[in-house]
Amino acid sequence: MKNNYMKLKFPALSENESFARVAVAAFVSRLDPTLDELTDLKTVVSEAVTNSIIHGYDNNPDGEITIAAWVEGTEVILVIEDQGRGIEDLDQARQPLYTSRPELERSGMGFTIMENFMDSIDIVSVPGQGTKITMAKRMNSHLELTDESNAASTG
Amino acid sequence: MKNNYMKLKFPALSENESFARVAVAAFVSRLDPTLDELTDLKTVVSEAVTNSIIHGYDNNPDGEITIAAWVEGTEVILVIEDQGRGIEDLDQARQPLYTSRPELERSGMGFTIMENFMDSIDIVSVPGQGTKITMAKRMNSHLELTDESNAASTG
Amino acid sequence: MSLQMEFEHRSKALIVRLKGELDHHTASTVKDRMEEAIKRSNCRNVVLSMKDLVFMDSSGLGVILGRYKLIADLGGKMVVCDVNPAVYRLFQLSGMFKIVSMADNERSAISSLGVVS
Amino acid sequence: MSLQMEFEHRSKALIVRLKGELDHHTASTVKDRMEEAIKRSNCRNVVLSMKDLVFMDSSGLGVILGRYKLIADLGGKMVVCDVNPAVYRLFQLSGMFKIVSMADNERSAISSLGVVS
Ligand SMILES: Nc1ncnc2c1ncn2[C@@H]1O[C@H](COP(=O)(O)OP(=O)(O)O)[C@@H](O)[C@H]1O
Ligand SMILES: Nc1ncnc2c1ncn2[C@@H]1O[C@H](COP(=O)(O)OP(=O)(O)O)[C@@H](O)[C@H]1O
Repeated sequence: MKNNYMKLKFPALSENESFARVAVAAFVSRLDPTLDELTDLKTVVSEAVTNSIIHGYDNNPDGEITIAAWVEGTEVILVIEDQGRGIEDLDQARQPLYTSRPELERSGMGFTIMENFMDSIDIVSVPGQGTKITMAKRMNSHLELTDESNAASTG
Repeated sequence: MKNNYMKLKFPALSENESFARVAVAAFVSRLDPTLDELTDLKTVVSEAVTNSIIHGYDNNPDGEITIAAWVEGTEVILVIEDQGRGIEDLDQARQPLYTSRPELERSGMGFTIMENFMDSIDIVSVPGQGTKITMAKRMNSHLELTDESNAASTG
Repeated sequence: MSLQMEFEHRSKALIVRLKGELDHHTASTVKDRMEEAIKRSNCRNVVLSMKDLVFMDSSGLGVILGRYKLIADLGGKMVVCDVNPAVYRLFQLSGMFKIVSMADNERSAISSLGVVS
Repeated sequence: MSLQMEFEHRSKALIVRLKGELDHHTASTVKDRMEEAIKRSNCRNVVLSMKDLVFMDSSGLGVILGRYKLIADLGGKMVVCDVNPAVYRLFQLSGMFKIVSMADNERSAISSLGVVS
């Protein structure tokens, strides 16, 4: 049985923040997530994509953002990536309320939210090259349903 | 002003038919389409993706489907592509009610619907290599709103 | 979303109500559950209500046509009702109305069966 | 979806109702329209109703905090009300409740202003 996945690319335009949330929510919807699980996933997608747009690409729509999502057992894995500015000091960046752009009214809570809403988070960032955030969340819904209902539809 | 676009990849699993519809609908939603325009786009996405799954890949989920969508002036362009079996006789395939898989209860109306619901359609298919369908639809909504609202959000 | 089905066995017809999205992914459920319900039913006629169907594509046309053939073979009739404009257009494009008859709602679908049978 | 705003000028407070999704894309609209409404209003207090807010992320925290500072500078108070559990969690994580007070609904938000001012 092949597990499902998706890979999505779009430019660093703020209108794509809601698009990215809906796309990820639609992808996981077949796993029958709870409303809380769905809100958590939408929120972390919004945080990571917004960061790539503002911090990674400084709002330059020539920048491209990639989202990959897949299912591993009962976990949903999300990878959100940009080829933007990158992060110099990761420890500082992850601190609650820290923001490098207070003049843009950033709250500095993006990474804190990602850490709290997901089961695991891994950040790889290279200054001048980009940032890649890998996050996982265990879902309490019945993932196995998916393969079964798919098999049924070939008849 | 950079126009918006998206590129999406996913495996040939029938559960992704609705995912593909929602993703395209979410992408064009910023253009404020009418409900009829949205239904037309969702329907043609469903037709093309279903064809790639059934005819292109014979329901083998190792196959991958790509959807690209972008905006050109007042048009939405959709490109839906697979690297599957390809089509031997395109003229025959495009005929209303023609299907190569009647045993799967196909109606043979997929291409006819794509032709009727979109303003233009271009099919490139190479047997053994795959099928690429490019479709365009003029939208009667105000596309220019998008760039403006994006510019406003950088402040 | 996906697809839900509701069955009601009446004296004149089996009523099948489709809710949600009818595409290739959900078509096999519609096929299997309708065949099962038709086998169990005492009457040969089917009313297919599309009141709560929010999406349908050509895979839906295929599965409806397949059930129509089964019912016709058994000597019954099929009437579709509460067809929204988007689905209406698909029926029209495919020439479906030449074989399947249409009614405004379940009541008139059932009374049309009363007249023809 | 996106974001809609509704303003109501009362004697004790300016009521601002947020509907839809508050993210980085819609935050600038909230900023601009609230500043304009606060300038035009005679009262310094603001009640921010989140009853119909279906989504918010940390960009929403930022824009609310920014408006809180403006109102505090003008000597006014800000009360948020009808906060759903998801938004509540964001407020809690960020320590927002230490500076912005919360009420169950608009009525109790306004009466709380009556007591404190
Ligand atoms: N994709 C990214 N590219 C470059 N820098 C980033 C990226 N994501 C986060 N950062 C840095 O990490 C800091 C903290 O991020 P976060 O916790 O989301 O707060 P905020 O977005 O409110 O500033 C940002 O201010 C920025 O300096
Ligand atoms: N992506 C594809 N790959 C291979 N063959 C295809 C593809 N799309 C369409 N075809 C061929 O064209 C025929 C007509 O397609 P269509 O009008 O959508 O009807 P249907 O899907 O109901 O068969 C199909 O039966 C199939 O033989």
